[in-house]
Amino acid sequence: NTPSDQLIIALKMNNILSLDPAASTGNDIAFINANLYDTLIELDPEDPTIILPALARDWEVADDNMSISFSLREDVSFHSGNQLTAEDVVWTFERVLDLNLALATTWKALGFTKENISNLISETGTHEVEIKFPRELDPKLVIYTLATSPSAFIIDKQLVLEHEQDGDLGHQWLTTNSAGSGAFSLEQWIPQDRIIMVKNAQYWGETPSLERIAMRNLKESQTMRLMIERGDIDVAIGMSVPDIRSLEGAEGVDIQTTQRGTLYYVAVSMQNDILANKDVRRAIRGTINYEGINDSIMPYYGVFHQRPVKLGLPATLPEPMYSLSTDEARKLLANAGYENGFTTTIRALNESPFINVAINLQSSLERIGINAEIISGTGNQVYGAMRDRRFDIIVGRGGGGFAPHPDSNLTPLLFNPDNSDSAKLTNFQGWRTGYHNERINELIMQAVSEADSELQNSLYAEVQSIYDEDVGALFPFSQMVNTVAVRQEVEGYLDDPAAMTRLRSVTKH
Amino acid sequence: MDVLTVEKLNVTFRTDEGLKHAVRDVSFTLRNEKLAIVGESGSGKSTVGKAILRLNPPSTRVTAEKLQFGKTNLLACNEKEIRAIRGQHISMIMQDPKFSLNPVMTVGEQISEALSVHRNISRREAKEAALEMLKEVSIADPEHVYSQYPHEISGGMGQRVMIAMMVIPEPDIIIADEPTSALDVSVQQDVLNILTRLIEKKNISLIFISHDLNLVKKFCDRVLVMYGGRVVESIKANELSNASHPYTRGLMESLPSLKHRRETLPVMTRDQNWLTQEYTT
Amino acid sequence: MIRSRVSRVTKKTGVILITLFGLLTMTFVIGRLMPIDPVLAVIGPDADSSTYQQVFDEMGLGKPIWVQYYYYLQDMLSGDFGRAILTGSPVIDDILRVLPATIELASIAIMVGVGLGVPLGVYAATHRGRLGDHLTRLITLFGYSTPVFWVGMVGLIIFYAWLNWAGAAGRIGFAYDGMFTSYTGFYLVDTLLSGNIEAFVSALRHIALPALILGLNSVSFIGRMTRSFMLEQLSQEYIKTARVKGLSERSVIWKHAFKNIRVQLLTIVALAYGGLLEGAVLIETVFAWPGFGQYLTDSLLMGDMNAVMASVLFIGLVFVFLNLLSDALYKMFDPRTQ
Amino acid sequence: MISIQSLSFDMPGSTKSKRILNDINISIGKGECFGLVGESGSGKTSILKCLAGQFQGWEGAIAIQGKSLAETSLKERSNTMQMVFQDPYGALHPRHTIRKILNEPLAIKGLSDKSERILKALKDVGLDETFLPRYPHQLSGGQRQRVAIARAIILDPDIILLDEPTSALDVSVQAEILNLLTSLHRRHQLTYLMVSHDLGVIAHLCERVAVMKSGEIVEVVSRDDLVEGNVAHAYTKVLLQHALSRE
Amino acid sequence: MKNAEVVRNSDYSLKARHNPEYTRVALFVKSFKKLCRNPLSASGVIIVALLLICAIAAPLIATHNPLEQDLARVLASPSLAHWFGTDEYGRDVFSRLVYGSRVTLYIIFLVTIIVGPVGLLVGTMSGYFGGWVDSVFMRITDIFISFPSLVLALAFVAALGPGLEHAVIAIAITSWPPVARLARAETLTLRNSDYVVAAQLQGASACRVLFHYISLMCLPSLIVRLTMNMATVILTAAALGFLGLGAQPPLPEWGAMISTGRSYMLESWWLVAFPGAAIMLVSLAFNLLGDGLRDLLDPRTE
Ligand SMILES: Nc1ncnc2c1ncn2[C@@H]1O[C@H](COP(=O)(O)OP(=O)(O)OP(=O)(O)O)[C@@H](O)[C@H]1O
Ligand SMILES: Nc1ncnc2c1ncn2[C@@H]1O[C@H](COP(=O)(O)OP(=O)(O)OP(=O)(O)O)[C@@H](O)[C@H]1O
Ligand SMILES: [Mg+2]
Ligand SMILES: [Mg+2]
Repeated sequence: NTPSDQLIIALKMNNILSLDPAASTGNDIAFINANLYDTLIELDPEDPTIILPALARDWEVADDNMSISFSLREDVSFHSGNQLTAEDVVWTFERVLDLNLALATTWKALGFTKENISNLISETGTHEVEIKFPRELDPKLVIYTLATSPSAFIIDKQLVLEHEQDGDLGHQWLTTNSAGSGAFSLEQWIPQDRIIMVKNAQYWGETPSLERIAMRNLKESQTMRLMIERGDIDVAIGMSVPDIRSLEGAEGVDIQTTQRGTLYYVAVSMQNDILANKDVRRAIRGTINYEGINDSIMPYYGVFHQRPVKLGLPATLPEPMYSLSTDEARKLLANAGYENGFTTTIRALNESPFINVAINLQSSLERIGINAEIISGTGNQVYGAMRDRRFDIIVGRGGGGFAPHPDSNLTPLLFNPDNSDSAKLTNFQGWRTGYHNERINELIMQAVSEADSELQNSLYAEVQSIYDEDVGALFPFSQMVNTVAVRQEVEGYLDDPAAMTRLRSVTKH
Repeated sequence: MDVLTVEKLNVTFRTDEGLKHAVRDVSFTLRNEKLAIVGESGSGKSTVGKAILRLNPPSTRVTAEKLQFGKTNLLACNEKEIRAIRGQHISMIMQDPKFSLNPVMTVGEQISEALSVHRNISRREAKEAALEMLKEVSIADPEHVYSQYPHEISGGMGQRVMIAMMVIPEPDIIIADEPTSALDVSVQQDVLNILTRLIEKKNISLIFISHDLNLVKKFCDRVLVMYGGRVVESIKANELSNASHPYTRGLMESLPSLKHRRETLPVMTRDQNWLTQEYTT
Repeated sequence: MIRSRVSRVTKKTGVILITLFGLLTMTFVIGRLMPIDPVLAVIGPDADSSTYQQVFDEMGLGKPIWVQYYYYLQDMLSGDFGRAILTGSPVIDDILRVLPATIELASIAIMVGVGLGVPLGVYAATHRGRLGDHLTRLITLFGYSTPVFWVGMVGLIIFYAWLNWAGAAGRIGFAYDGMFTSYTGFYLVDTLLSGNIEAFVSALRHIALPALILGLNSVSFIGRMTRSFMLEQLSQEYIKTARVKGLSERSVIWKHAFKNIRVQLLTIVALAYGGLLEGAVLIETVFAWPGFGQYLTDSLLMGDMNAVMASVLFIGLVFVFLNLLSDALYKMFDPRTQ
Repeated sequence: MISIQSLSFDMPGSTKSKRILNDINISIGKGECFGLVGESGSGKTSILKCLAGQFQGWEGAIAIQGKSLAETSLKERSNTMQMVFQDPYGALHPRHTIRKILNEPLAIKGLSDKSERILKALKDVGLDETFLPRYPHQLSGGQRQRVAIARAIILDPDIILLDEPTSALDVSVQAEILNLLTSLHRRHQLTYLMVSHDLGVIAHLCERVAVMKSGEIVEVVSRDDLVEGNVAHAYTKVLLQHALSRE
Repeated sequence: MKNAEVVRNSDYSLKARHNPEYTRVALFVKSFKKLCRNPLSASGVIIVALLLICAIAAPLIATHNPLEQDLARVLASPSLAHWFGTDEYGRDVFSRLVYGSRVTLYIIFLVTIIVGPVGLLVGTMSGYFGGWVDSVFMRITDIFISFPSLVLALAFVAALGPGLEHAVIAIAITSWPPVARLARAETLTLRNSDYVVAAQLQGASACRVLFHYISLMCLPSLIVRLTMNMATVILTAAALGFLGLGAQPPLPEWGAMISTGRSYMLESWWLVAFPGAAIMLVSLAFNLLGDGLRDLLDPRTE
């Protein structure tokens, strides 16, 4: 149905606002940029703990664990024809911190700053780059960041600077254009409508077999489903569960489900006096209908998981299996002085599965006498309220988890070095919920600078058990999976756990 | 010669309150004359006129023992036949010209249309005829008026245009429904003069509907006095002053008079029987 | 005479300017009232507070409200509508880009609306109270009472999924995206000009269903209005006069009555058309039609106030223009106003 | 009672203003019945409207009972002057009962003994209390005009302005109303200023009559002169001639 | 011309001259009968009556608790146990529809009591006073009219946060201007009517004239307009619900039911078919009713 040299992908483009690697958050852009740009190193999509060379042919961690040096391939040229050199790499990372846009956050969490970046990253040859650490760090963390952060795409310095306006380091221009070396180059981007990429015949790796990739904005899951059934599209991303379920077993369509490290959670605000009560939290945590939610709402969105560290890592502890009977929960509430329950609000994104979980949570809470009103809204409204610490209960998703490392969950979810309102550590969900535990902070800091895996894992285990004991403010109930429907004619489409799905090896027949 | 014979004409309207018997057993014959229909408001004068041309709304029931125009039985006509009669043989001067002329067509167009719809003539000829007709009804500058829109002409002119429009196909009968009620006295007189001249010249029979007894007395030959849908008296116009029916007399007497001023005017008391009893002179 | 016309024109212009000014102010107020944080829209939910502050300052949100208002007015008056967050490009470019899609849709819809609505309305009016009238009224009311998004969804299932007559989403089959030159932005025209018949057929299949559904909606509106205008005219005395002349029913209706409602009709058609520009939001959502309605809704929900303000201003202008147009039409067609 | 001196009025129009009254001079004594006739659009109603305060911005001087009109408020004016309109169907609020219609002026003035006054006024115009709960659409035209007259006299005004009070009525009903007006005039010592286009009606009721043509008074004649044909102006002659020829 | 019309149609027979006294009730009954004589208006009346009954007697009519989830019986197709099937939480669709009629009526009611008085007040005042009052009010109305209505509603809902009351306010804000225009037009024709002039001559204050005379006369056409408006209100509320900005879960608002149901539409048609049909039917009914009322007040018989 679709031409055999074109791959046609339908997805929601709501969140695709800017293609600039330094500014663009969100999985969808990572997906697009992964095909337009290259990173220094890549993770094997089938086993993310395997690190593969990309632009960097080779790399070496210094003995003191305080720096890494990379040697780059010499045969790489950008789409513009410019050679890719160490200068581009250095500039790319300096740029991220100079611009200080959304993606600088990742680097700042590791200790890199606008001020120190030029000392820490340097070209040691035309194709040699060295990255020094700002403090003691587990080198794996840096490596994983280089492989999974959407800010780690190497940009064509010369081309971008040609389009610089008012010292914006080409930000304006890169918002709608690309300057990469990836397997495909950007042919047309009509925001909120379509993105068309064409094959980069000069690609340094294996030349892609697809001539053209067309992505189209499609918000209605039903339409996606009808179209993929009929073969009018090859890949459908972001379909809703009923549609995926109906496609399961349908002729001609495969369903791919990949675990992502992000967690679905119910979070309560410690700013709220009632919810700050540990017994109340314990009652709520035990009342969430984990099984029901995971069985009936979460399939294709997530898999059962209750720990703040994602599944499959050596550090992850076994599931605690929270559950309380109604009586126990009521008793806990009575202990806390709320035998008659209380009224509160639940915020949730107005889309599946958030709103569905919220509705279910609402009816569970009602059973123990908590009367919750649902306030649904757009991401901006829901997470905006959370950033301002203006919420009671939220059903959300977060906690990075791109890298196969416990820290990629724990820092975003639990770390909270300063709980004062004025600190405005809005990037940490720990601060947003107002959950503050000195010991957990210490352990996280310590683990990050610990290169020894064994020791590191035991620190992470301690974090998890303290968190369990202390009934932290954020209750994960599910770990995200990404589900994609792919036509059977498409071969080699491999969804990436860090959302960097590369289409260069996709073929159609 | 009898031009139009009406026998036992009955018109019933279907209204929300039920059936309304607006015209009851009206009979008259029209010769080559000026026949007036008078009566107070709502007595059914216009309804009679419209019934002859079958202009009443579709929900109306019109029955008659006879409704004969020349050789044609008007009751038995189908839509097409009645259209052939309308305008060409019987036409009707509608009440207020302000509302009876199409506001977005020029006066001239509307007049020539009345002609061209029945005759197979060119636009030029129709226009010529219309101009001629405008001159006939004493309009000073026909060329100019021809291309004017109804809102641009005065009421008196409108009335004349209306007359022109209805006379131009040279019908056998004209029904004039209160053609002068909206005009002031001097214009009224003009219009009546024109009408008289035209019908005499073209040998037209006239049914003149009015509620103004004084006017009718002067202008017409014969008068039908209607009350409650019935003809209560049929009388020669010049004998109106000695009419016999109490209703007709009541109408005549309650008019204030310039010459003979009375302190109190006689007030008529209506008699239920007028509606049912046959009154014979 | 001339002077009075001049003064009328100045008065009219004044009124328009005041209206536009009010529109601008209202958009601004709504923009400030909205709890949607435009900064978050730019930086995403996970950025830290220094990034937030930086962008917040760049957007000038820290200044006092009246200063913001002043700059805002200044920008608007100098025609600088800024960049949309949603797309990263100047709002003007965006509007010019999404507009053809909506105009194409709305135009076909209005053609359907007029083509069916006017005859239906006239028919109903001339058969008032009879079965035909009741039926047409019922049908048009149905069109008026059904939620378009619902019809859209049902239509999609029937005509795309089952029958495969219509295209599913978007303006054209995905495979044709970018495969022909864009001269006008109207796909039906562009594909033909490019000589790409296959693409043309695809575009036609895609526009058919949404245009038809929107069209049926305007059939209802136009039909109802036509009926009521027509009834008004048919009860006028001059209609009787026309009948007295012996005119056929057809001339009475079309030559006399219809001529009188032309202007009113044109006005409501123009308004219906203007309404379609903004009112297609729901149908555009269902059919993934990348048009103006979607753009506006998306930017609104995104807190992208630059885009919203400019779009609203644009729609305001369209309405003002339509207003002027209908005034002009009255002048042209109605001798009473000359 | 009423004195109007060099009254002129321009109707402010959208394009240009139009002079509809030009240098009008009338003076009416107490208890007098004064008539205004003239062709349609000659400005008869406009004079009444100036008096009633509906038209503002006229030039000249109007005095009522010696008091300048420009200095009296509408509310004060309502004590001395009331108006009866041409159209009995439009002059009564269709959704008010007769009781409410007659009660309103009393309520506005805050008067007591309302029901007595209402009954008295009704009796004056020859109606009884069974009419009180009715709505105007349940009355005949003549009865409505009676209610309108009752409303005008209920505040005991000295002056009543009558704008073609019978032209919308049948001749037979017209007679009833004219009789009523005559008897009220006699009983209450009212001053009438009455507009009509029917010379017969005017002559029946009024002692003096002013003839108007295109915004000007062409002449003022007494009833006797009128009946005898002692008129000077050509237009009056035409009017008279038509009126007489019909009788 | 108007009076001539009335004169001509004034009832003639002697019986009518004696004026049988109609009470308000009798008048109402008469008009109601007349309304019901037209089959279309009658069906409108019946559907609206059914809606009212549904709303009032919801607990008696509904077969289940509309909020009760039963994850074991999700998306069951229509059967004897669940007449209109169940939704994705196993809630009974029929019962939700029945209870949804309350929400719908609530929205209509609130919008109407906001829009009616506001429109009437603004319209009559600007029509009656004219001058700068008129200019100011009309400019404001113009602005609200040229502001795209769905955008306005969206903006307000976005500003206030989603929720039923906010949706109501948003809808009200978008729907008062036409009502005000109507009231103004009506007032302009009434302002110079004889009975208003008469009231002024009796010294009635502006307030009195506005409330006792003019508003009263604007009411019928206003009611017609508001009735027709109700259909639009239902559809706008549904549209807001569809865009996720209307009533919040678990409230069984019909538009929101469609909006959430549409993800399951292909397999579980009953999730959108029934609420869709309900919206359609009810807004159709209000339109028919409005049409009927208009015909009642505006008898152009030919
Ligand atoms: N279309 C109609 N439907 C119902 N009743 C009607 C209709 N037309 C006229 N009538 C009634 O028929 C009666 C006679 O009306 P008609 O118009 O013939 O009176 P008229 O004598 O011409 O009165 P006028 O002098 O006021 O013109 C009236 O009572 C009127 O109410
Ligand atoms: N509100 C108004 N706006 C514009 N012109 C008006 C207005 N009222 C009256 N006129 C004009 O003023 C002139 C005099 O009107 P007026 O009503 O006083 O006449 P009239 O003598 O009472 O006539 P009629 O016998 O027809 O009632 C007319 O030419 C009329 O067109
Ligand atoms: Mg008549
Ligand atoms: Mg007058």
